[in-house]
Amino acid sequence: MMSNLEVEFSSLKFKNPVVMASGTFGFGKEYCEIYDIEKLGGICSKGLTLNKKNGNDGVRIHETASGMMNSVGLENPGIEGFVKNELNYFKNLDLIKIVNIGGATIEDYVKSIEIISREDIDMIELNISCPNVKEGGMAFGIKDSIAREVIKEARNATKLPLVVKLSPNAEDIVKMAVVCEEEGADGISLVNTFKAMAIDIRKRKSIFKNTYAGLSGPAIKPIALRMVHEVCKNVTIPVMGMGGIVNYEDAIEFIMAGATCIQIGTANFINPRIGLEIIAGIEKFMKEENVKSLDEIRGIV
Amino acid sequence: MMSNLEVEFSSLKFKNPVVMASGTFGFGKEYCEIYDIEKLGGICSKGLTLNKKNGNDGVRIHETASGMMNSVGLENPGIEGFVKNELNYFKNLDLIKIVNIGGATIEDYVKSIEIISREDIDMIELNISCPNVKEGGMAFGIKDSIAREVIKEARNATKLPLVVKLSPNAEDIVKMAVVCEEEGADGISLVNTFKAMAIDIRKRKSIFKNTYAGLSGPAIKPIALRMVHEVCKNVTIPVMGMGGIVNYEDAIEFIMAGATCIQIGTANFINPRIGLEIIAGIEKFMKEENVKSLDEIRGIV
Amino acid sequence: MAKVISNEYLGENMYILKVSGIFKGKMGQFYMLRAWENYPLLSRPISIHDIGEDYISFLYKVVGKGTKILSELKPFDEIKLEGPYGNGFKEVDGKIALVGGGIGIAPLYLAAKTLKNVDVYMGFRKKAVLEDKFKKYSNEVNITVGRNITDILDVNKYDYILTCGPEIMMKKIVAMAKGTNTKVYVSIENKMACGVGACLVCTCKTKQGNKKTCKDGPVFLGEEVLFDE
Amino acid sequence: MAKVISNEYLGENMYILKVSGIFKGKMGQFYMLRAWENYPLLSRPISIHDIGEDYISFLYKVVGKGTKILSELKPFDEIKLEGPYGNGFKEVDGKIALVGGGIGIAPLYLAAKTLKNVDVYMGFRKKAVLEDKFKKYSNEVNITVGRNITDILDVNKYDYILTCGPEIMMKKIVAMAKGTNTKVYVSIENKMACGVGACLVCTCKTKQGNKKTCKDGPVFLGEEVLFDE
Ligand SMILES: Cc1cc2nc3c(=O)[nH]c(=O)nc-3n(C[C@H](O)[C@H](O)[C@H](O)COP(=O)(O)OP(=O)(O)OC[C@H]3O[C@@H](n4cnc5c(N)ncnc54)[C@H](O)[C@@H]3O)c2cc1C
Ligand SMILES: Cc1cc2nc3c(=O)[nH]c(=O)nc-3n(C[C@H](O)[C@H](O)[C@H](O)COP(=O)(O)OP(=O)(O)OC[C@H]3O[C@@H](n4cnc5c(N)ncnc54)[C@H](O)[C@@H]3O)c2cc1C
Ligand SMILES: Cc1cc2nc3c(=O)[nH]c(=O)nc-3n(C[C@H](O)[C@H](O)[C@H](O)COP(=O)(O)O)c2cc1C
Ligand SMILES: Cc1cc2nc3c(=O)[nH]c(=O)nc-3n(C[C@H](O)[C@H](O)[C@H](O)COP(=O)(O)O)c2cc1C
Ligand code: FES
Ligand code: FES
Repeated sequence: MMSNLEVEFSSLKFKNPVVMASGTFGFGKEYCEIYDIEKLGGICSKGLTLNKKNGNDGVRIHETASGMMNSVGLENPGIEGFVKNELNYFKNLDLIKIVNIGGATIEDYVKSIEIISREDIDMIELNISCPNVKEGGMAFGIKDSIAREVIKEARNATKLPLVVKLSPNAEDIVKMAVVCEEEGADGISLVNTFKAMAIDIRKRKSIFKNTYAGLSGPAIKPIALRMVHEVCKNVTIPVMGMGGIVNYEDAIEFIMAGATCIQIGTANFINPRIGLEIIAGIEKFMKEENVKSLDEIRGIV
Repeated sequence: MMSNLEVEFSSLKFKNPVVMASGTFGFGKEYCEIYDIEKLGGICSKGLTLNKKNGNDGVRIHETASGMMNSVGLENPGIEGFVKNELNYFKNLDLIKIVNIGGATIEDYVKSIEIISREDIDMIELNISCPNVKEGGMAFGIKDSIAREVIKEARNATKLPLVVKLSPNAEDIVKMAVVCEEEGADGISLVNTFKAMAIDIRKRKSIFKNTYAGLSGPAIKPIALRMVHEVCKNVTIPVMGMGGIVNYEDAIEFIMAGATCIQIGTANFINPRIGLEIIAGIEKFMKEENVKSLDEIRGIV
Repeated sequence: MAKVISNEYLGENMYILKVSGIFKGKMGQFYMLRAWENYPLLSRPISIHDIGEDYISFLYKVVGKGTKILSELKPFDEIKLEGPYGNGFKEVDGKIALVGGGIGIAPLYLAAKTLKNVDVYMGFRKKAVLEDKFKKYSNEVNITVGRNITDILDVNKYDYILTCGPEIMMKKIVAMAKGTNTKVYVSIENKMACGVGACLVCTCKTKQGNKKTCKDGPVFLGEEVLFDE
Repeated sequence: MAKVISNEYLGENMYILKVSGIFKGKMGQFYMLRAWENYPLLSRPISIHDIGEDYISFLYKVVGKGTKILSELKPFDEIKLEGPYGNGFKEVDGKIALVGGGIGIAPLYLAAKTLKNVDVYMGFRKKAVLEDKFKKYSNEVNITVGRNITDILDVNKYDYILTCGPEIMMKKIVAMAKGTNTKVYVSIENKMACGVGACLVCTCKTKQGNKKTCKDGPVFLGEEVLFDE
């Protein structure tokens, strides 16, 4: 029975808890050529900003021990570009459709959210890891006082379910989550990538033009899982957990730590069909362990 | 010429920048049976507390993707036990001898430091990742205001060179480093292990009795390197960089990020002779790249 | 999961890996190869070197961890292939030169086989490989060893040049063809993650804006590409 | 770096790996094995199964990543061995039983060879292995399949029992020997990192306080060990 994989996240019903993470799955189209992506619980779009962005110059990817660093720099067609060229396909997918929104100022965030809220999508994921231009580049995702402002405004700007995506670079991840709950977010997703560095010792230069880049993949899983666990113990709104999930065992760990949905990012690059395999694995685990609904094991640890 | 590997760290001269990290090398005795450890630049003792500690119950180690988690819980013979049974061997080693001190209260730290300062060792490494009992278990290593107190007292308690070892779980690692400098520390070492989690999904329990444990090894290297880089750009006192170094290339990355010495922890478990291999590798690199002294490349990125 | 038929060493750190199975793909397209579990993390993009009814083959050079593991494969070992990805070379018509530098010759063999009657130019550092193999499908095979292949190439002789190799070589050829009627197609090598156009890490800058090397490429019209510096 | 001589499959996921070279070591000691670069991170502790002038051998069971890689080793492949580590079994004298459960029989073969005139007890889940090999160096070999080996062991018949296997089995034997004159030595399996006594992750709790399984053990006097729960 597929049905026992269903989960409720705020007002939304997911077929299963498996959601594809922002920035690793485009707008779904590419993977659609490889398998039936409507079997998934949901997908998060590539991060969109108010205006089109060309992203970062120089190397954009570097492999590390069980991880990868990326410095895509939010290349995206902009909200309008998305609505014009991508939305038609995206909105007709039979799964939960989440649009990930980035921005450098509160005004940008609010405008983006207003535009996208008119469209036929299911949820907004607010990525607060982007730099806050006003505060001199300090990311919204670091200090909870700064995050509070943007969450408040975002909340006011939409009636759609709103999930705030936390950065693991936050000074206090639990405090940050509590702020999200206080400001009326419908859920939280975490973690985004870790600020990291790699140096080309022969060239005596950072691998990345921006000096630092974001680390993802199995390497970060133990830290991400801890953060998800801490957050889940301290808020009542539902959580989407992610960070280094590559198999169903990892997914179950996040669910036992308290996550309602799990997101898969980097693992898509290891195996484009990983989403299906993880869904099948969760189902198998539930049968073996006689778990009728994920509610039975969610947050059990 | 071995001589060009020499580095000055505060008032101390290291034969070479390679130091064995606390908790991964005991007090040196065990590895001495395997190779001539006096070829190393220095060693940090296992973390010592005022009183003997038996450490944590349950599983103490868990392997992760390119990393390991440990929950040793500072098992150690106590300062007095160390002085009585280990010091005689330790102090006669011909390399820089660093004693790592942990504690749960400022009083414990200060007493430990006073006792060890009477002995013939070269430097103290103050591990501030331990829980602060007074503040309800919040680690000294998280908030800079709390760290400041313990560093101030520790500084007053000894004339020995004092290095403060930072936790990567600090809310603001740069601020923390600046506080160390302001309070008169002679140097900084970073990073300690990352707070992390693993779950046994069949038992539906955390692998570790203490729920969380410390992540080390290659998995964390990109984040550790970023933190070392950020810190080195913001203080003038010397830095010992560590976190996932497993080969000379990694070591050079940390030096180019600004570290004066580098520490090797988990890599000792991959290859007990790793210290020598990294020293040889650094020497080879310097020859190939025509680097006469590490001063030429330190902090070049 | 597919099975290795053979993995032949050619010298100069180059190997030809032959894999058994029915595969799709045309000249200039590539597969993501993976002959390991989770380490290294990413799969490796390798061009189709040759393809037949019941096999596909890859010509690769050992440069790091992934290609090292490939080089240790033995007959009957398993390997995962995802693809074919990318646009591949256009089926052009006219006087055609294929120009490869080093391991850049990899995709040109299937191009020669497909297009026929081509002139082949191959530049090597130390030792030439596969000369005879290429002869079978081409009018002439010109080789330089230790010298730039561009030294012996007269772009004006051709309507089309399809090239793959070091960026500096391809850039040079594009420059040489500037102002002539010769159209140059270059096959770009960039690090990849997804291989399918979803992650945007493989950007190739062009006059038309950012393109995805994996999806819009790896073959681009040379004059469109904004090479580094 | 040492070279593999052979890697023989015994059934029940068990293999004997023979490695060429001049090695030290006595019964009950172990080596840290590594036949991979950096993944998985840690080396794996495996007891000496047998040792001769120009070889050493290990009996192991495939349970996860590391032992899986070991099982894929072929003759002439390279492997790194660090050791011998640990204290090993004491050279006791008198009536001796060696009791192994499952893969716990691994270190007992060298013990039989060293001590001679021992009685061997081996318990297996589904299928017995190495019965004949053990017979060569023992008075009798007693085997259970699918049943607890402790069911057929009379501890009172022996001055010494050396045992290795599931903790529950060793605990039972220690309990059976309580109040008798029989001394039981148990070989403890704990996860290890350094293997040399430096990192304190392999703690075995004993009446004398924390001991390091790798350095003070893996062999302990049974009555000293504080088993879990
Ligand atoms: C579309 C495409 C087709 C290719 N076709 C072939 C082919 O037919 N034969 C062949 O031998 N190689 C080909 N390559 C290059 C090949 O993908 C890389 O050599 C390989 O990924 C290196 O992996 P590694 O693990 O051995 O090296 P690593 O250990 O990852 O790195 C070793 C060195 O190679 C560089 N490198 C790593 N990945 C790439 C990459 N994707 N592109 C360029 N440089 C890289 C690194 O920067 C480093 O300097 C192709 C690349 C692309 C993008
Ligand atoms: C002193 C000593 C001697 C040993 N001698 C032998 C021997 O002769 N033959 C043999 O087959 N095995 C022996 N073992 C056990 C062997 O070390 C483990 O089976 C092996 O490390 C598992 O590695 P893996 O990568 O295959 O499994 P993993 O993928 O790491 O884990 C698979 C399962 O094995 C468990 N496990 C992992 N490491 C250990 C460990 N060190 N001890 C116990 N359980 C573990 C894990 O918890 C997990 O349940 C010995 C262990 C010790 C401590
Ligand atoms: C190439 C790449 C691009 C990403 N782009 C975005 C993005 O646009 N918005 C966002 O919120 N997260 C982005 N992320 C972060 C992922 O959604 C995810 O949070 C992170 O990678 C951790 O999960 P993983 O370890 O499963 O990949 C990106 C990650 C990668 C690897
Ligand atoms: C088993 C183990 C025990 C450790 N014990 C201590 C300790 O007592 N005091 C301390 O300051 N750091 C301790 N550490 C942290 C290391 O010194 C080092 O900071 C950390 O492991 C990161 O470096 P690495 O990735 O090279 O191991 C320990 C680490 C490990 C793996
Ligand atoms: S590799 Fe992902 S877009 Fe090209
Ligand atoms: S494994 Fe390190 S002390 Fe035993």
